[in-house]
Amino acid sequence: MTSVINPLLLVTFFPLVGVVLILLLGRAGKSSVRWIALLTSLVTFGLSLWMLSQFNTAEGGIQMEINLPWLTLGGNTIGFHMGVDGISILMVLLTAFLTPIAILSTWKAVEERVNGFMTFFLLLEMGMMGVFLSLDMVLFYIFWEFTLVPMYFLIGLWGSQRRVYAAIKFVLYTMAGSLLMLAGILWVGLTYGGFDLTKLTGSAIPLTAQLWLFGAFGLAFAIKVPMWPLHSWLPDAHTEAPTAGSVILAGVLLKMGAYGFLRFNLPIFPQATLKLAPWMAGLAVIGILYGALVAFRQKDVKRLVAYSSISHLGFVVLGTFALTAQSVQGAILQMVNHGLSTGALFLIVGMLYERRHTRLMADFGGLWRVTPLLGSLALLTVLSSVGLPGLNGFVGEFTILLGAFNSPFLASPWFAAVATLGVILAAVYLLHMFQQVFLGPVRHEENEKLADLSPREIIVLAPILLVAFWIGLYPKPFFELMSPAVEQLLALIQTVAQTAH
Amino acid sequence: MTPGLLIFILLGIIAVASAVAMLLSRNTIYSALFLVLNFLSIAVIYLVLGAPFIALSQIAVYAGAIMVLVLFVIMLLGTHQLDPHEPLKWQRPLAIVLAIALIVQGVYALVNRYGFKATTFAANPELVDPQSLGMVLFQKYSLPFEVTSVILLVAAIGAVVLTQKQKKDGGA
Amino acid sequence: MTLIDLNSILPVLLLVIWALVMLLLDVWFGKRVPLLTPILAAAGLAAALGADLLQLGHPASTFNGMIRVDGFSMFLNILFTLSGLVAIGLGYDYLKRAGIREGEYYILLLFSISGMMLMASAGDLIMVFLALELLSIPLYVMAGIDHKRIESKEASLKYFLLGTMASAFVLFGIAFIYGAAGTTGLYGITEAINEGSVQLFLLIAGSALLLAGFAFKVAAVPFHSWTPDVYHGAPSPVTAFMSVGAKAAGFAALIRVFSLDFTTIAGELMPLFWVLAALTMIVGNVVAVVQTNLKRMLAYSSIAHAGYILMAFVGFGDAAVRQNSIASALFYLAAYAFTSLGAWAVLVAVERNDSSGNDINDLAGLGKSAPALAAAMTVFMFSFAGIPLTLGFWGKFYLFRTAIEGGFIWLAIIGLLTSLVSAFYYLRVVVKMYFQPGDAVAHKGQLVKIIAVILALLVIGLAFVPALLFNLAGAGIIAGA
Amino acid sequence: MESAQLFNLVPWVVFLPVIGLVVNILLGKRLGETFSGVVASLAAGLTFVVAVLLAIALAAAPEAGVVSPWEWISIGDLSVRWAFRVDTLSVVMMLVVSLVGTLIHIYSIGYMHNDVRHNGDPGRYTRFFIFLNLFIASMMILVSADNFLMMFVGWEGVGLCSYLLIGFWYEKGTNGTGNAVAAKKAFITNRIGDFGLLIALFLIFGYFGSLQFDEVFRQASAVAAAHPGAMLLITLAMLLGVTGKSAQIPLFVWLPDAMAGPTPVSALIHAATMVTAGVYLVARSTAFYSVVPASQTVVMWVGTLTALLAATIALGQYDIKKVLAYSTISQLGFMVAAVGMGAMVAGMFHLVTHAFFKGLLFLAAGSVIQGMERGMHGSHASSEPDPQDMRNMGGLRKKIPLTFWVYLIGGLALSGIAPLAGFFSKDEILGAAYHGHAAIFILLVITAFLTAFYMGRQLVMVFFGKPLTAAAEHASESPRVVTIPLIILAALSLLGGALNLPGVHTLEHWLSHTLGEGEPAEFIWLVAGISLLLALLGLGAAWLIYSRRTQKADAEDPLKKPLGALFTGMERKWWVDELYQALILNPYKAFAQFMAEPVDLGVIDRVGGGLAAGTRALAEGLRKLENGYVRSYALWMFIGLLAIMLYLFLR
Amino acid sequence: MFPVIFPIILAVVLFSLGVVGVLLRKNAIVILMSLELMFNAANLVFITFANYHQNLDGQVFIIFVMVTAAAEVAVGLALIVDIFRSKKSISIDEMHSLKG
Repeated sequence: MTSVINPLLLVTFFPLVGVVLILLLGRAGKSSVRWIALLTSLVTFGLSLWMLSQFNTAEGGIQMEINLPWLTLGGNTIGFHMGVDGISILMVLLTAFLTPIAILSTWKAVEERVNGFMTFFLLLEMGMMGVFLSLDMVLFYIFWEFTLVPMYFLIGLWGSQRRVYAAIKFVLYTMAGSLLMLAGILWVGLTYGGFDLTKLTGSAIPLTAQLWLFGAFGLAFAIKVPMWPLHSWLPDAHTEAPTAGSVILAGVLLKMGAYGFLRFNLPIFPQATLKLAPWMAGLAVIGILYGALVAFRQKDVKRLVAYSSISHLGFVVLGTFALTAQSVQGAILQMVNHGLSTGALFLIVGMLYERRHTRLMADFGGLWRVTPLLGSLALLTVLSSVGLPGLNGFVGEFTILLGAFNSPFLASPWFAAVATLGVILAAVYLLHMFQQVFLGPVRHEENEKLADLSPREIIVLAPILLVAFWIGLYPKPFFELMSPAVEQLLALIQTVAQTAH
Repeated sequence: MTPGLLIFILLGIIAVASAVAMLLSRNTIYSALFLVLNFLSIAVIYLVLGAPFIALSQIAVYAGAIMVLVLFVIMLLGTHQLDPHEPLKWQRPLAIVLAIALIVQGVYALVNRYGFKATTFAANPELVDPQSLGMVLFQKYSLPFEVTSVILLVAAIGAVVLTQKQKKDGGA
Repeated sequence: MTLIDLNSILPVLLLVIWALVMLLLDVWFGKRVPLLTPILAAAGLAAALGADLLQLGHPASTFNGMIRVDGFSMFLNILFTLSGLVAIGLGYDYLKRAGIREGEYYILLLFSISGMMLMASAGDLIMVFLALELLSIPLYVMAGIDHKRIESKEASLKYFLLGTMASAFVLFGIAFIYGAAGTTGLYGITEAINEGSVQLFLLIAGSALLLAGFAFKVAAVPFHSWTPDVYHGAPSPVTAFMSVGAKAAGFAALIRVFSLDFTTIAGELMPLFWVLAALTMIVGNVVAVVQTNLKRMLAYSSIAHAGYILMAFVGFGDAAVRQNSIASALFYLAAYAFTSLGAWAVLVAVERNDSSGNDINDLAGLGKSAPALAAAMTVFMFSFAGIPLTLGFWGKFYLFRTAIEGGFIWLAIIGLLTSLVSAFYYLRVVVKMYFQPGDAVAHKGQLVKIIAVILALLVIGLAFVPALLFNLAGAGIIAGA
Repeated sequence: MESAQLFNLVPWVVFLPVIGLVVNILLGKRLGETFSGVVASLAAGLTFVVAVLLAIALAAAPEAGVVSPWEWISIGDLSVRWAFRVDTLSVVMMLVVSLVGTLIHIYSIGYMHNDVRHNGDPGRYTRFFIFLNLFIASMMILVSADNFLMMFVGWEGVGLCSYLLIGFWYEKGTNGTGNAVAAKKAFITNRIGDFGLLIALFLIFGYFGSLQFDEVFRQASAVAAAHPGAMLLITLAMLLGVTGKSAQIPLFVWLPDAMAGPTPVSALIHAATMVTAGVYLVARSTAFYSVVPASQTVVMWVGTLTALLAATIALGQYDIKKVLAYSTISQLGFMVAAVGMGAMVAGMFHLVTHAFFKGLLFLAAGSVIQGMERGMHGSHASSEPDPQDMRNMGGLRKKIPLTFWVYLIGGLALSGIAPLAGFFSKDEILGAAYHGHAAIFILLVITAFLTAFYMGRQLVMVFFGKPLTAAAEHASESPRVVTIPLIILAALSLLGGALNLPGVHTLEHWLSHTLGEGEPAEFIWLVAGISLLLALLGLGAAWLIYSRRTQKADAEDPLKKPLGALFTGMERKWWVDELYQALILNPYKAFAQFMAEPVDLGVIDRVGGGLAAGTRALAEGLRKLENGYVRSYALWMFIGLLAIMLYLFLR
Repeated sequence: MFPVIFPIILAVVLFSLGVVGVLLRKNAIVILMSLELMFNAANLVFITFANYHQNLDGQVFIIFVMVTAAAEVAVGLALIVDIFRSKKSISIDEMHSLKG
């Protein structure tokens, strides 16, 4: 199906239309630039829905594949190879869903160099789409690294006080991993049959090589996710990034790491995956508890949310490496969930910051009375993040833990049992946060007169919360989307596990 | 021991001694003159090794033209005694040790891995002949020859550019 | 000497004759017609480029094997002429501002390029040596062409003394190789090796000395010490040219000689290259981190880039890898050339008339005051750092690919980690330009700006169709290697 | 109507309150207090109607029915549906929840009208009813669930409502954050319990491959035979959940603090319904516990010890609601002990009667408190006395007679005075203990005595003697919307024992369809006699001691002197909170701090920075080599050359 | 008639001495002369091997070397003179302002 009107191509590159328009009409004023960006991202979202309508849920393999020859290098072809399957389609939808929301959230927050901001934002969207849709390792790497550039500028130009430090730290940490991944990509591509992912899956790579390669790829993804103890870029990047940047960073960029595990480590290095799964799960569990512990002691709301990401993504990694149907599907759903919940949390922190120009919890208190609507929506968001049943977070966490608890590959229920403690700790730090900000008496005079949510802000938060309820109450369509692909993946792992014994 | 070898050893000693002397002389003029002596002794070795034309060129070009130029510049700039203080602490011992190391390992390797089997030849009339040298130079090596001329030209231009006084008008 | 012979060195011939003509014209009219020499020089280079393009697809061996025209030489010649053109453009703006005599600059530039071209197509060690001198001597002079600044003289002196010493190494090495094979023809030596009539020890000794000499030219550690000082002291357009031309020429010699003549002893040489590449990548990138002067920073970065190219070349002994080694080195040289010339162009644009203003802090605020230049510089920095959608990414990609193909995974990992270090200082430039307030001003000279923007567009544009350059580099075959 | 069709109504027990809360969210603010209260009460009332209809249907055809409209989570072999279960057990719970809930809704219409004004934010009125409806919905999910996961949804949902309602006046309490902290404490303590429940769920799925009740219970004995350890783990992990929700040792500490919520909340959530969810869970899981005697013993002991411990603490409290709270814990201990002994019906029976009389007591206490508050406003006292402190009351019998009478009924029912509801249900538990659990029996009898004593103490302190403060002096009776539910509940407390009268065993038979046919508890005259005697003794002793107490508000408790340190222990709740603070909370905080500062910022964050600093240091070192001297550079070149040579020649 | 190795050893020694001169002497002119010494050492090797191989290529090479050496010297001296004019010194240690 190599026609030009391939939905994947459109979804990936439509943001460029907005970029071009902004560059052409850049001088037309801030609001027109904003509208161009918003409409572009909405159309992209529409396109992603079109893609969804074309998607055949019953099929586990790659769909809407497009494979154009790009170049040949020393005997290896590097193709412009894209495709979507049940795993990536959710990520694409998440990206397309969050981007317009994030753009809308900047209406008031970004006043300087709006056209630059929007340009980078749309470029970022393109890069993320490319990451999720690429099926050629080199193409994947290009998109992967490319996302660094707009994010670097978004943090560095529109961030808060320590933005430069955070921007550089973000880029260097991520590059540290991705450069090793490049070495891994080259090694795989040269030694084991080219850069085309679809042709690599299940190929027989000796175990030692698999372990090394798992390490090379895994490091890149682990930094991106981020897994303990490679996380220290995240609090700074999250804290210093502008709200929309944090939303996308938490909502989508971190998922690239988790997605990478599913797309590369599991299918290409199955033996190594089986061997290292307990170790990865162990690190994930440490991350869950560690993130929760550290989040509890933060004074800055945004930092707290950032550390909560470490904890939440720990669940995703645990689920991924538990390698059972429930845990992996739960992990994928949890990626979406985290994108929604943490994205919304960042939006709320951003709204607080816009009102008070501080993020220290000590500067707030009692806001629920002053801004009841904001308080209520914040509570819902917190609850979704805590994993309250009926909301999205629970479905993901429960399936992950259930799968991990009974995973034959982790061979011990202790991982999940200890990870379940994270459920308690999440309540500890998130309710602590909610209490510090929204409960108690109003202690600062400045807070007495804060405005409640504007209609625009409601429009920003409402879709996220609606989807949160949807997933919490009726996650079936989501599971149905990914189920064949995950089954296919796990069948592969299963075969490998059986031949190993 | 052949006479050739005898002469070679003698000249070799002179060459090394004059090189050492050049290095050690405080006075630049002496250094220059020791270098001339060194060049001359090497020229004689060329002769021994059956390259009379090159020996002559050596004397004329090197010992003659180049060294005169050097001496000329020395005269122009004056023979200042430079401060003998060595600002680089490890430079002197290191340089000497390393040079000795280079010599020792070079000689050791040469002796061990190259050995004494290969010997020089007596002068071959055909090879001594400047005419045949000229033939090679202008046939096989015509292009390099042309290139050297360009190099000389460039050097001349360069020397002029470097030494010419700064423009009074100081540029645009 | 036949017409084919002359045709084979037509670009060089054109340049030399053109330079001579210009020498005369400059003396007669130079003062009265200000644009004369640069335009003439550019025309000469354009003609040389045309001549070079004419040679495409016509490999030849001429002048009794002294000259070897092949894909390799043609690729490099294009690179040399392009960097020469850029150097003219930069010089045109800069020299007048800095009060440097212009005429000789262009003339020396043309001579140097002719030396580089000879280097690229040298078929005999004697040509290698003479080309080395022909390209170096004008550079020595050009480094010291700024009479007003003693730093320029210092750079010139340092470059001259150390360069001459390196030449002595090369010469001594050639002497040993001659002793080993009885000939200095690159292909003659190969034949002699194949016949087995070679003193292997002498060959090894010679290769060691040549390696040291060429390592100096490409600025590989520990033969790199001259680079920062010379790049710093020399006038910026000269440095721009030097950083690309001289390095490419050094690699031209290194690659051609080693891949033709020393493949039999590659086993012995491989660890040396390995260490050399590793050291170069590490030292270059690490020391660049603490540089605050942009010229010095770029100097160290150029050292580091030499290390990357060396890394790909470590596996030159393996016949299966060699072709990719050469092609990836060529490709990288091209990518590096565009990027480096562009970066230096930006530097020229912000440098003040007294040659100050190249501290990194002097870039602060450039993003506001000169958005086009700042954007271009950002592209160059990303390209240097090897971030995708720049040519630099494909360059590094190809190099690392070759290194891994050759089995040097750890070396590749060293390279990757050091390029992480490099990302730090490249990004710092971007930080300065955009993230920090300041009053950086760029000069009005439009030409430099245009050059920078064109190069930036090339760096990005070619990244989408890298196949164009890949194919060209892949065709850069050294006959017989 | 066919009973099967009536079963299809069961989702409405959840939908109706949800509709109520949605209506209130959308319109409540605009249409005013009465509208909000009526809508919410109507929603709750209709739920009760549905529950009654279900009960009627069940009475006709007692077989359990499942209404399973939607699939929820289905991955691999995990398949969970949104499925509502109608059986005798769940319908009992539904009836209790909706009945008591409806009454409390109605009560709240009046109570909250005053409360929001007393606390200075009338705008929060609607929110209260939204939360109450949400609670009913969650509780209904809990009791009507057909699988463990859906039950867990309700389980956590009621926890959330508890959180929201405890923290309803989130800007009040100690330091202004006391209520918010109490709410958080409740939620987190409950989460600790939920942790256990989650682990139990994982284990159940692991060993049974399903979470559906019938499916799981069917296999219980088989699995218990194959994996006895697993069953033990499952039941113990579940017990952790029970201790959290039903406030048993060791997780009971949140319930007294939960009294920070408005009084109707204390009545509904923290006395009548939510806290009994643990009992319901154990009853629901009879199949599990009956095959693991070891954990039955554990459950029994946990319940008994909790009952005793809480009763002793209740003895030393002065806050009217705190006494009731500890009493609740104690009574829950009775129920848990009962289900631990396998006397499921006794436990459920006590659950129902307790819902009536403890709901009544709390609501009446609310009426007392508001009476005091009105008294405070009326007297314009300079310093506001705590309207909940019993030491500030006294003599209210005359001021608020109706409240006094209903309070008396509740108190007597709780004390176990025949023939009130509490007597029968407590007696059944004691009777069960009497058979073969001697130690438990003795402890429970002591607890029963203590119960009567502290209730007597409370009645005397609050209603008898002379008013000790101006507030008590001016206290006035509550409006009718408040008192009518009190009267209804009082009637239920009076007559509730009829549900399972000895010999008739209505409830026993009813529940046997779900819990299995058991031996109906026989009525043991000896046990009944002892318990009644002790109850009377307790009340009498309290009267003797407290009616003669010095009539001063700040007087020492008369028990303080004779009991000494023992009483201080009761007064200070045996220092359990302090113990937890020292053993868990402070170490956790310190550990978190240790992780956040020295570890995260100090070590992990420094690794990157350290590498950068290392690189920088290396760079500074290397750049020193670039010293500007050309001879030095030459030396480096020479060293390089020599190194190359040495390697090539000497290798 | 003597072993080829002898003149080569001599060349190695002279080359090393040349290097030592560059490393030790501060006088720019002496350094220049030391460099010439190194070139000469190379020339000696060429002559020796030209003799050994009995061909003329080595001798031709020397002619080119001499010319380039002359060119180098010319440029070098010009540079030294130029620097002397501003620095009034021919000590190369004076020139170390560029470093780091």
